[in-house]
Formats: sequence, C-alpha cells, structure tokens
Amino acid sequence: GCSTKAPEVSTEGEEEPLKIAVLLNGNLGDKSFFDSANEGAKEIQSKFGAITKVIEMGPDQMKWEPTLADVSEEDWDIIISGTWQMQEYLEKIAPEYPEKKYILFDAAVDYSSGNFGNIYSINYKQNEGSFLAGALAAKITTSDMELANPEKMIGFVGGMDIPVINDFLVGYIQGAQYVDPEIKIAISYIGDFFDSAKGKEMALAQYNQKVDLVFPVASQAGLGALDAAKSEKKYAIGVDSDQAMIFKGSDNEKAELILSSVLKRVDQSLVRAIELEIEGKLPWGTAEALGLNEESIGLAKNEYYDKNIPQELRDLVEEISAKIISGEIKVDTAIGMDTNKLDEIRNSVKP
Amino acid sequence: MGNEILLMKNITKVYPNGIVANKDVNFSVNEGEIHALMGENGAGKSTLMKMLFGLETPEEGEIFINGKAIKIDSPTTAIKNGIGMVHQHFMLVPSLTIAENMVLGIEPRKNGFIDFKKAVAITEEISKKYNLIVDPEAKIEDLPVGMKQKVEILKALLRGAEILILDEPTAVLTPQETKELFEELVTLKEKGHTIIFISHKLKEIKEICDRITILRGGRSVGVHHVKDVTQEEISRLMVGRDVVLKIDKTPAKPKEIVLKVKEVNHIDVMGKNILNKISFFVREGEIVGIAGVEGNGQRELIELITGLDQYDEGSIVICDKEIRDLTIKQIRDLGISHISEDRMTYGVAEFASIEENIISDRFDNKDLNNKGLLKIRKIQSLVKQLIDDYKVKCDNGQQPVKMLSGGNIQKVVVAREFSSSPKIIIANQPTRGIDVGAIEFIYEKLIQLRDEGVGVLLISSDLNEVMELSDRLLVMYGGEVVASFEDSTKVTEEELGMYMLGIKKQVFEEKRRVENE
Amino acid sequence: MSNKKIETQFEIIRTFVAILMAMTLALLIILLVSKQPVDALTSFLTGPFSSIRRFGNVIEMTIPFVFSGLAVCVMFQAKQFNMIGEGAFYVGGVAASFIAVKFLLPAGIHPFAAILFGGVVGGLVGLLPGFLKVKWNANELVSSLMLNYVCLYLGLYMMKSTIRDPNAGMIGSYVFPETAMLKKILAGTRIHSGLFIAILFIALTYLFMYRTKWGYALRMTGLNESFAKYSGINTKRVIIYSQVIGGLIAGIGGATEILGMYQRFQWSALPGYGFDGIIIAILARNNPIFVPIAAFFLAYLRVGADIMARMTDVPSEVISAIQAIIIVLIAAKRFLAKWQHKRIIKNSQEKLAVKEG
Amino acid sequence: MENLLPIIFSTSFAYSVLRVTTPILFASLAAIISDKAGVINIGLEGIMLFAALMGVISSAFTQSVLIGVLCAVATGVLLSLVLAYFSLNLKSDIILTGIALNLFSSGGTVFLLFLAAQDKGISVSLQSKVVPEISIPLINSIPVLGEILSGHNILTYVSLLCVFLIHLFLYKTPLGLRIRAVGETPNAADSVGISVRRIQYMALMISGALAGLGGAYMSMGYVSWFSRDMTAGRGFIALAAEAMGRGTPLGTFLAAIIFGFADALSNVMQSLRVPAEFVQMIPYVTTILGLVIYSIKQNNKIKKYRRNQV
Ligand SMILES: Nc1ncnc2c1ncn2[C@@H]1O[C@H](COP(=O)(O)OP(=O)(O)OP(=O)(O)O)[C@@H](O)[C@H]1O
Ligand SMILES: Nc1ncnc2c1ncn2[C@@H]1O[C@H](COP(=O)(O)OP(=O)(O)OP(=O)(O)O)[C@@H](O)[C@H]1O
Ligand SMILES: [Mg+2]
Ligand SMILES: [Mg+2]
Repeated sequence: GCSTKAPEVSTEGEEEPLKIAVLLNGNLGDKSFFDSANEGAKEIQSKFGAITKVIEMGPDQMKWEPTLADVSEEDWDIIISGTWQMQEYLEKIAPEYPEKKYILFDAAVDYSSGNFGNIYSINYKQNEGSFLAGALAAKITTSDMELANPEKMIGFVGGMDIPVINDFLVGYIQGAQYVDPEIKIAISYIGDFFDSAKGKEMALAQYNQKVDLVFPVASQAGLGALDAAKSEKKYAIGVDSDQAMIFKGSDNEKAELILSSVLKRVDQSLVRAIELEIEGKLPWGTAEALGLNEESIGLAKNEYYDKNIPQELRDLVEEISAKIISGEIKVDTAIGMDTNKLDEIRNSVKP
Repeated sequence: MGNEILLMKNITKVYPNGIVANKDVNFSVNEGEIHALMGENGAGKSTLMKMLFGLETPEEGEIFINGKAIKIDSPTTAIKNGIGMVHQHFMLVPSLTIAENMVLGIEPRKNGFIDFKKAVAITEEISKKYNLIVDPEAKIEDLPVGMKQKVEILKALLRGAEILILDEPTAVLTPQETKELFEELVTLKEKGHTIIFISHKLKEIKEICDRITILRGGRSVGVHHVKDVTQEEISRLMVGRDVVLKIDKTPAKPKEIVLKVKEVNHIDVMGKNILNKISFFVREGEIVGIAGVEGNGQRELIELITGLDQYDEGSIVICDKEIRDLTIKQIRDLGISHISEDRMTYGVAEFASIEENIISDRFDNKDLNNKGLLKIRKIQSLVKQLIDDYKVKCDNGQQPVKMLSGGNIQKVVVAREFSSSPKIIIANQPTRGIDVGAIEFIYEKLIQLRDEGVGVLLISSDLNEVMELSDRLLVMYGGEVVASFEDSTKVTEEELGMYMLGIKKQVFEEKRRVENE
Repeated sequence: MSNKKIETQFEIIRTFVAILMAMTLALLIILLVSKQPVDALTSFLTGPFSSIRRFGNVIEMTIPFVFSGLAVCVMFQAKQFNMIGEGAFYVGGVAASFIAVKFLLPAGIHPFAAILFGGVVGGLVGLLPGFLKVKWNANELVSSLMLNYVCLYLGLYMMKSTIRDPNAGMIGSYVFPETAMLKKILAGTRIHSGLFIAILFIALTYLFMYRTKWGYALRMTGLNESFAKYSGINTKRVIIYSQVIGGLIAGIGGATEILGMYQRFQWSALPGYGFDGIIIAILARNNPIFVPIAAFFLAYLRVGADIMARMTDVPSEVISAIQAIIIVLIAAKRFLAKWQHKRIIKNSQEKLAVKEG
Repeated sequence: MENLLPIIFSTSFAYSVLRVTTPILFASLAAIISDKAGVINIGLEGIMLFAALMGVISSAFTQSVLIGVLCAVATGVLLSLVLAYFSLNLKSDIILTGIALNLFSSGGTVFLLFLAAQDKGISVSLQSKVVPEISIPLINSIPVLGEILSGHNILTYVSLLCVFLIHLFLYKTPLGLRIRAVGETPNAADSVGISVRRIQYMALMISGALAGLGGAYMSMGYVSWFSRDMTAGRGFIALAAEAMGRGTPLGTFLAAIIFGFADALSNVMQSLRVPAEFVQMIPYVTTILGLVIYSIKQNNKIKKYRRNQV
C-alpha cells in the first residue's frame, strides 16, 4: 500500500548507508550476465559503503513476482533487477510502492503506459559491441594470423534463438559484412544456456566446417565453445565479461585463443547509476541506452588482444568504434525486428 | 522306520495383514518316511513349509533337526541343514537353461567365469544318479510342467537335500507323469531321503505316504499312519464333515450345437504347428471332456475359442456365429464363459476387491451402470448374493482377492463365470489345487448348469475328473483330436493313457462318425 | 481394534515420525551451513503462513501440481509409465495462449475455449505414446521422455511462428487480452479462478476412476491387463484413453497455469511439472482424493524453502537437497515396519485368545 | 543438402559421433545392469552430475587424473548405495527415490561447488585435470578408420570396452547370472539361497560406478570443468537407449550410437538454416523413430513366422 513517509531526521555526516537489493531472475555462476550484476553489487558496496543483498530467484518464473513484491515490502531503498521478463512484473509492482526506487537493467519499462517515476531503466547496445567483433572476425579469418585459414568463414553460437541473442548476431553479421560483403557465417543455437558440452559440440562442428573463429553468446553453455577453440586450436571471441582473463592462470592456452570479448558491463552500468543517484543526477522515470559511448559496451582490449591482433586491425577497430559513436555507422537491432527481416539478414551470410 | 529327523514345535505364524496362518502347530517327521501334509485351502500348509525353508519366520516356536534346535532365517540356512523345497508355484528362471537353473547360487567357476561345461556335467551326473532324466541345455520356458518338476527336485537334491518338501507337486501332472514321479519318490526314499508331501488328492496320499499330518484352520488336528485311516476319514478330518466325491448325475440330454470347431489350424510364434485341423462340437446340456497331457494344444485351443488369440484357418462357430473377427467382449456376449487354468493371470486381478473381480465381465451391462455411471448399490448386493451362494470365505466384498486362499480365489472365478447365464462354459482345470470341499461344490454346480441346458467343455489333466464328469470324452494329442468316446464311462484309464501318450490313434472314419452326427 | 485400524493409525504415526526425522536432518544441514539456523528453520516452517501473499503463493503453486498429479495418477493407475505430463503441460500452455491471443471472445467464453483447446492438444500429445504402444508395442516410457523434448521444440516453434511478440526481449507471445485471463479471486494474492477448475478436476477424476465403467476398466487393466482382456475389456482402447486423459488433464493444467499466472506465454524451457506430478502421484498413492494433499504439501515445502533462502543465509541449493530427503522419507513404506508388525501380531493373538477363551 | 553430405561423410563427423555417444553409453550400460536386476535407476542423471563434480574437485586438489576418476566412480557407487538403501531397505518407491536423487544432486552439486570454488556456476577457477586423449598405435595409421577411431579420450575407449565387459559380466559370470535371475524371477533366486536384496545392492553399485565414469567423462574429458546441471538430460536419454536396445549391451550400444549420430547431425545441420527448433528435435525424433521401427520389425517377425507356415 501507499504509506506516507515520515520526514527523515538525518544528521550531517552520519548518513544512513543506502540499502540496495539485487534480484537476479536466474542463478549466479554464469560467468557473464548475472555474475556481472553481482560484481556490480559488490563494487557498489565497497565503493559507496552501501548495504547490498543479492537474491537469486532461480529460473522458475513462478517465484519472480512474489519475490519482487516481498522485497518491495522490506526495508530497501533501491531494488535492482534485470531482463525483459522482470519488466512486466516491475510495471505492475513498482507503482504500488512509490516510496521505493527501482533500477531495471537490460530492458526498459514502457514509460508511456503508466506512472513509472520511480523506475530507471538501462538498455545495452550490445549490437554495437558485436559489430566490432564481427568486423574484427571478418578481418581475422582471411588474415595471415597463425591459425587463420584462407576461407572467409566465421561462426556464431547462440544460446537460444531469442531477441537479445539475435541482437548480438545482427551486429556481428553487419560488422562482418561491413569489412567484407562476401563473408560467410555459420550460425548455430544450442537450445539452452547451460549445456556446455553441447556448446562445445556446436563449435566443434563449425570449426570442422572451415570456420576459424567462433563467437559464442550463450552464457554458461558458451564456455564449451571456448573449450572447442582450445581443442581445435582455433580462435574465439568471448562475451559479456572479459573471458580471456577468466582463464588466465588456470588455462593460459585457452586464454591465448580468446582474441577479445564483447563486453556488456552490467556491473559498470549499475555502479554508474548508483553514483549518479548519490550525486542526485540519476534520471528517474526514464530509460537510457548505454553503448560504446558510455563504455558499457565494448571490446576487451587485454594483453592477449594487444599481443595477437595486428596493429592495423586494432586501428580499424578504433576507427569503426569512433564511427559508431559518431553515428556515422548505424547498427540494426534485433529487438523488435520481425522474423522475416531477421531471416533475410541471416540468409545473407549463409555458407 | 527311522527316528525323528524334524520337529517343528509350537509354531505360530501371523502374516503382516494379521492373518494367523499357523497356531501352535506341532509337526514331526521321521527319517526316511514320506509324510503327507493335508488340509483345506488356507489351512496353513504352505506357510508351515515356508517357515521350514526360511522364506517366512515364525512368531513363536522352535524347529529341531536331528534333535538340535536351529534357527532358520533364510533358504540358505535351510539348504545348509539339508532341507530342500519344491514349491507349489515353480521357482525357476524361465530364460535360463536347466543347467543354469541347477547351479544358480552354487555356480562352478573357472577363472572367475561360470564353467558352463561343468554345470552341464553336474546336471547330467545328478540326473543319472536319481534317474530323473533332463536335457541340461534346454531352456526352462520351453519345458512341459512335468519336466520342470523334475528340475525342481534335482535342484533340491543337488543342494544336498535330506528332507525334501513337495508342495502340491501333482496338481499339474498327468497320470503318467504322476506315476513316474511316485516311482522317483520311492527311489529317493530308498536312498534314505525324507519327503514331506502336500497334496489335495487322497488317492495319492494313500498310494505312497507313510504317515499323515492334518491341518485345519492353522492348527494340527492329528497325525496318523496312512494305512490306518480311510480316504473318507481323512476328508472328514480336513473339512470337518463328510465329503462325497462320487459324482451323481443323470444321463445327458443334449440339444442344439452351441460350439462347433472345424478344421482349425494354429501356428505359434516360433512357427510350430500347435493345432492341426482340429474339429469337434459341443451341444447344449452336455459336458464334453478333453483329456490329454498338458502342452498338446489345449491351452491354444481355448485361447482361440475365447478370443484371446486369433485363428487363421478353419472356423469356430458359437451359437451359429463365426467368431473370427469378434472381440472377446462380443464372444462373451454370445454366451461363453471361461474358467482359465491360470487363475492368477487371467482369472483375477489380485489387488482388486472381490466385487471388482466379479463384475469384470458385466460392468458394461445396463443393469450395473447408468450411462457409464456404476450402480454401486446394485453391484454390492449382487456380489453379496454370489459370495453367499458360492460360499466364498471372506470378510466382505471389498476385501482384495489377494487375501483369500487359493481355493477361495477359484470360487470367486467360478462364481463370476457361472452366474453370467452362459450358453457354454469352457472350464479349464476348474479344480486345480483346491480342496475336496470346494471341488465337490464346483462339480455339483457344473452338473446343475448342464441340466439347465448349458454346454460345457471341460479340460482337465485329472483323468478321474474328466472321466467322471464328462458325458462325451475327447483325447488331444499333438494338436489333434486322436480319440473320441461317446460314453466316457466305457473307457478305462489305461486305454485313455495310450491315446494321451500318442501310442494309439483312432482312425479318421471312426472319429468323423462321432463328430459329424 | 481391527488390524486395519492399526494400519491406518500406524500410517499417520509413520508420516509424522518421517516428517520429524526429515526436519531433524534438515536442521542438521541448516546448522552446518547457516549462521542463523533458528531464523532459517522458522522461516522455512512458518514462512508460508507469515503473510497472505505467501500463503497465496502456496495455493498458486498447488494448482498446477494438482493437475500434473492427477494426470500422472490416471496414467499410473492404468500401469502406463508415461512421462508425457511434462510435454502435455507445455503444449497445453502454448495452445491456450494461441486461442487467447488470436481470438477475440467474450470474457466468460474466452478462457473456457482456451483451456479446452489446451486440453485437447495435451490429449493429442498423450495419444501418441499410447498409440505407439498399442500399435507396435513401443515402450511408452521411452517414447514419452523423448516426446517431451519434441513438445518443447515444436511448441516453441509454433508459438514463435504464430503469436510471438517481436517487441518482447525474450521469446514471448503477445500479451493476453483481459478477456482471456483467469480472474484473481483473492486480493493480495495471485490465486486465480483456476483453483475452482482444479477442485472440479479432483472430483471429476475421482468419480471417473471409481464410479464410472471407463474408470473401472482402466483400473482393472492397470491391475492385471491379462485379466481385463480375458474379461472382455478392450485393453488397447483403455491404454490409449488413459494416456489421452492423462495428457488432457496435464494440458488443461498448462492452460490454466498460463492464463492464471502469466500475462503472456514465455516458457522457453519445460516447466518441470511432469516430474513434480510423479512425486505427487506417488505420495498420493495414485488416488485422486489424496492428490490435493500431496500437492499442497509439496507446494508448502517449496515456498517455505524459498522464503528461507530469501530471508536467511541458507543457499537455495541446499533446499533442493532437503526437499529430496523429506520426500523420500515420507514415501518410505518400511520405515518402522517392525514395530507395526509387532502390534498387529499382538492384536491378532489377543483376538484369537478372546475368541477361544 | 549438398553441403550436408560431405560433412556427414567426413571423418571428423564420425569421430564426433563417438565423442557424443560416450557419456550416453556409460549411462545406458549403467541402466542395463540395474534394470537386469529388476531395479529401475531413474537417478542416473543425478549420479552422473555428482560424479562429474567430485571428479573435478578431487583431481584439482590432488592434481591426479586417476584419483579424480576414481573419486567420480566412488561417488557414483556411494549415491547408488543411498538409492538402494531407501528403495530396498526402507521400501520407498524406486522411481520417486530416483527423482529425489536427481533433485538432491542438482542442488547439492552447486552448493559443494560453491564451497570448493566460490562459484555457483562453473568450476574454472579450480585447476582440475583432464583424462588425456590417446592415439592407438596400429589403428591410427589406417587411412580413414584411423582418423575416426584413434585419438579419442581414454574414457571413450573405456566405454567401448565396457560394452564388451558388461556383456561378459552378465552372461558369463556367476554374479551376472544371479543378477539376471534376481531381475527375472526374484522368488526363484530367493529359493536357492541367493539374497535378492544383496544382489540388487551390487547391481546398483555397479550401475553407479558406470554412471560415475560417465560423469567423469563429462567434466574431465568432454569439457574440462564442472558446470551446473551439465548432464543436461543425458541420464534420461540413456534410459531411452537402454529400452531401445532391449537391455542387451550390444543392442544398447547400437541405440546409443544412433542417438549420438542424430545428435552430431543436429550439431552440423544448424548451418543449413532450418529453424533451430527442428534441428534440436532431431535426436529425439530419431530415438522415437528408432524405437518404433524396432518395434514394428519385432511385430512383423511374429506375423511373418505365422504367414510362412500357413
Ligand atoms: N504372504 C501372505 N500374507 C498374508 N497372508 C497369507 C500369506 N500367505 C498366506 N496367507 C494366509 O495364510 C493362510 C494360510 O495360507 P497357506 O498358504 O499356508 O495355506 P495352504 O494350506 O497352503 O492352502 P492351499 O491349499 O490353498 O495352498 C491363508 O489364510 C492365507 O490367506
Ligand atoms: N501377500 C499376501 N497377502 C495376503 N494373502 C496372501 C499373500 N500372499 C499369499 N496370500 C494368500 O495365501 C495363499 C497361499 O499362497 P500359496 O502361494 O501358498 O498358494 P495358494 O494360492 O494357496 O495355492 P493353491 O491355489 O494352489 O491352493 C494364497 O492363496 C493367497 O491368497
Ligand atoms: Mg578463414
Ligand atoms: Mg499352499
């Protein structure tokens, strides 16, 4: 219900720490999306001295709405949650708790359809990042890099045939076509986000079809594809977090082959939001789309990147990046794209 | 006669469902005797023996072997103490060979593997020693019952059984096989083995047993020397009243033909010719018996007549209707009733209640359901009536059939099949393994139905039964009718035996004369 | 006292002891992993009753459990080891969503039509393993396990190619119109009118199984197929319709769940109710009357566990382990059997003594 | 289509079939053993999962592949003992117990993983060992066959060997004979003094050990880590393969290979741009078809026998 807040008596300097709950509608350990949010929570805690609690709601949708409602009734200042599926629950529940604030990442509520002044939404332009990845990959496949073959073939392994994943795909395809209109791309979907053995098989199948670089966008299952790169001695590009660095130390051989990763900095964007909030500058009641410009999306440029990628390619990436930021290059998004259009794009690179 | 080899003292057994199967039973057997154990169905014979063999544990009482008290908690202990058991229902693994069954649990080994050659050798050796000839490499599932019985006995002997328990071994045997078994038992006895013999057939007891212990309602009601008591006395001790097994019937007055089987052929999965142009008929108001050693096509014949299986050639006509394409239900609706030889498989659903078992053939009728909704009260009163009429011993109609004794289960089957106003009854081994009291009852009912104009086809391996009960008698051998007798009282057992074993065969003319009148 | 009474009494005691033991074990595990064990256990046990919404959650979860439990009951009673509940539940949801999105019907009729269609499609899915079994004797366990995946992918494809909302960020259908959704019946909870459908189906299933000739034929076929055949029951037909009905109930469950709990279809994986249905059916001893109790019990466990994970430091994973222990202990038949046997013996002997004395 | 054929007839495809088949084969052999003893092991999925985790953890801590595999096997045995205790001693329904075991493993593994690696999804922070791949001296020099058959993970060879060993075990050893007897007619076994329960215990233990090997392959061969729910239904597919192979080791091997083939096929088919859902369906549809074709054949055999004779 709507309770009127008693005027707060806050003493200077001894400010109450912010209380932040992060609801994840999945499980930790995916090494990408949810883990990244978790990282964000940790950083918020250490950087701003906030009290944070991360609640894993698991994959069962039945539980999400009541958990959100439950948590809204508890004593939190800000409740953070992500993905498009949580959007609708948020639209329903947030107006009932106007004294609470909500941050929604990787989706946006429809501000035209209601009074959502207490929600701030973050969208990511992952298509911009994967545009860079596509361009890089298309260059590498015909380059004289050690493990590249002359065929113009690169690969994409998606978790499921769904908009968010296809958003990566569309950017990837357009980026590759941007540097080489002749490029062929093998595209497979695993069918879920956790069967890493299947992910490995899919990637292996692609490598066996003359693909020399695979871009897996499949959360935990995608790690199998990186394993395939190692066993086939071919290249890969990671996703969401800097995946080469995950393996550095424990599996250097694999890390060497992960030329870069398309970063989707959920953590960074959350930290940024809280920072803005503390400064009183967070635009509540609006949605922001963060991309290359905000550095929420980008290519990982780590030691392996520097070591393995030839200078002229690195320069090219910078150049394209600048063009995207300036708006000279327009990248299509798969979100809201109808199936025929998507198929057309996919078929244009069919091997 | 030797000294007391076995003593079961003050044995009490209560099953988990609360049934007191044995109460203070004392049972003593002397070395080297054949000791009969008799009693009505459910008297507690099998239970007593199961405890001796370690399959059940008594709540109270002690077991002494050679005067020494031992605790038998598993078949292993029983076997160690020289006890062997041939169960009422065979305990053999169908997919294994005789030799494999023989050595199960005591396999001869070579390098950790089973020494199959040795197993065969062992089997051959013991089979020679006791003159019980079997083919060690034959699979159990292909064997006739008589052979299985032999394997069971050999199995026990191989494990060094001094005391051999035989639980109703003759229930499924032909006279010839029974005779053979008895010879074997006598040989065993001569070799010093002690035998406990359970049977419902008084004649057999008289023939080979030395002493007899009779159980009634879970208690021992006396031990006697067999030669000191008559069959009638034994019956009275068992049942508590006089039993007349003499069948009293007037000559049949047959009318229209209700079942006509003509030149039916049947080939089984393995391609074996099971039925060979078989032809015969049954009329209203007569009992036609089929004698024959089991496994000569009787079972298949009945499956075809009752619609459990389909025939390819020939014709079967019930009440003027060819049944080739009819379902079992349609055939039953023509007026056929069927008592199956295998009551636990076909006769009843053991976990279902008596009520549910009785309405299985008529729940679809208008008077028991209203547009699909069962009329519970109607059903209850119907079943109550039948339980009374057929003297089924039970608490009430809701009791699961599983809780009844074998004889009472048979009564449930009979009650259902006899009360469906049949035109023809196929009675396959209708009295197998049930006590004299129940047998007497079933005979009376059968004859009563015959007199009311029902045709009866009676198949039985009990020669006495077919000869006494039938008006006409056929003999089946190798899937054919090899003999046909207009008047079953005019045949001797020996003559029948010759036909049953395929030694004699009536010529075709003679057969046709009877068949196609 | 009759032996039957002892058995019933014992059954109750046994269940209680089993729950007690399971709770002790759970407590041990919680002590091991938690710094606030008392809070944890309290929120586990009393959490579901601590607010109307949470109690609502239990009931909300009970509804689909009832359907999947009933579906399994029917198939298991016919001795059909069919796992199609999972797939049928899923396609039932897809089918109902299709009607909900594609047709504009008046409020009363819309959900009715959608649920009916969900049931029909679920029934068709159930038909397949039954048909394969009857026609070629193909093992229904295997075919249904595999068919579940086919249901998932085919359902997903059908949904995507007909009613998918391209603006949705995940795979999802268009939002259902108000007319199609099942009304909430208790403010502050999401309990919806599907509850009445569930109750109706408990009664219908029970009546069907124990009061109609078809139910009778089904049970006899399950208890002893040879016997049923010999008695003239068309067992092939029974085998087929038992699985069709199972599929139908599961399909209706899926439809009810989708229209009651969601605004649009968005299951991209099998929701798992098939296996839950098996747990429930076995706990309910395949008797429709006990299904709601078993379903409520399981829902209570799940919701309680969930609250515990949310409110305290007990990780949610530990909870599935605890659930497993509780379920198995309660299903243990021999648990304390010796003690029961002694009671019965004593009782029987006393009775005998009285009779003779 | 013209793209597909060269792929299917390539050696790398045939090689991948064996690779995909391995975990299913282990699990379906496990299913055979328990099934033959008359106890359905629905818990294979969970047993594999747990074994996969324990293999990773123990090999990471000891830095020994062998200990890792042994631990996986031991875990399999231990879990099957639990299954046996509840279903055989306490008489809980065996299917329910199996399902509960799966539930238990799915949560328990993540919890343990968190304790061992501070991670709830994947064990990459643990430096676990991998069972090596070996090329087989003579075979690897045969032109085509060498490429297909040589160079596999050792556990793949072990699984092939197991087909043969299980066949020998079931049909030639005393314990095998007893297992078959117990499964077919427990009363008969009981009556000759074989303890039915003990044999079922042993069968379940062997079954658990095989599933343990399957788990070890998943996390120490197929991929080099453990991840949440990584068995992804392979335990159930194994049950299907076992039924399709009618419980004989050789038949089951064939069924597992067919499934592996279909699965590998679906992996390469995606590039043809058939809707992903249809491609993903292939293995399951194949299994159903395989089952139906087998059943039809079996049925026809019976009918043909008759017709020929008439
Ligand atoms: N396993 C069991 N559980 C419960 N009751 C049983 C069990 N076995 C036998 N009974 C009951 O115990 C009583 C004695 O049965 P038992 O088998 O000893 O009879 P029997 O003398 O062998 O009869 P029959 O001549 O029919 O073989 C019967 O009332 C029977 O119903
Ligand atoms: N678990 C049980 N619970 C209740 N009653 C049982 C149980 N097992 C067996 N019985 C009853 O005990 C009786 C005795 O069983 P047993 O196997 O000795 O032969 P039987 O069926 O009596 O033999 P027959 O029919 O040849 O006389 C059975 O008839 C059956 O009704
Ligand atoms: Mg290239
Ligand atoms: Mg008996």
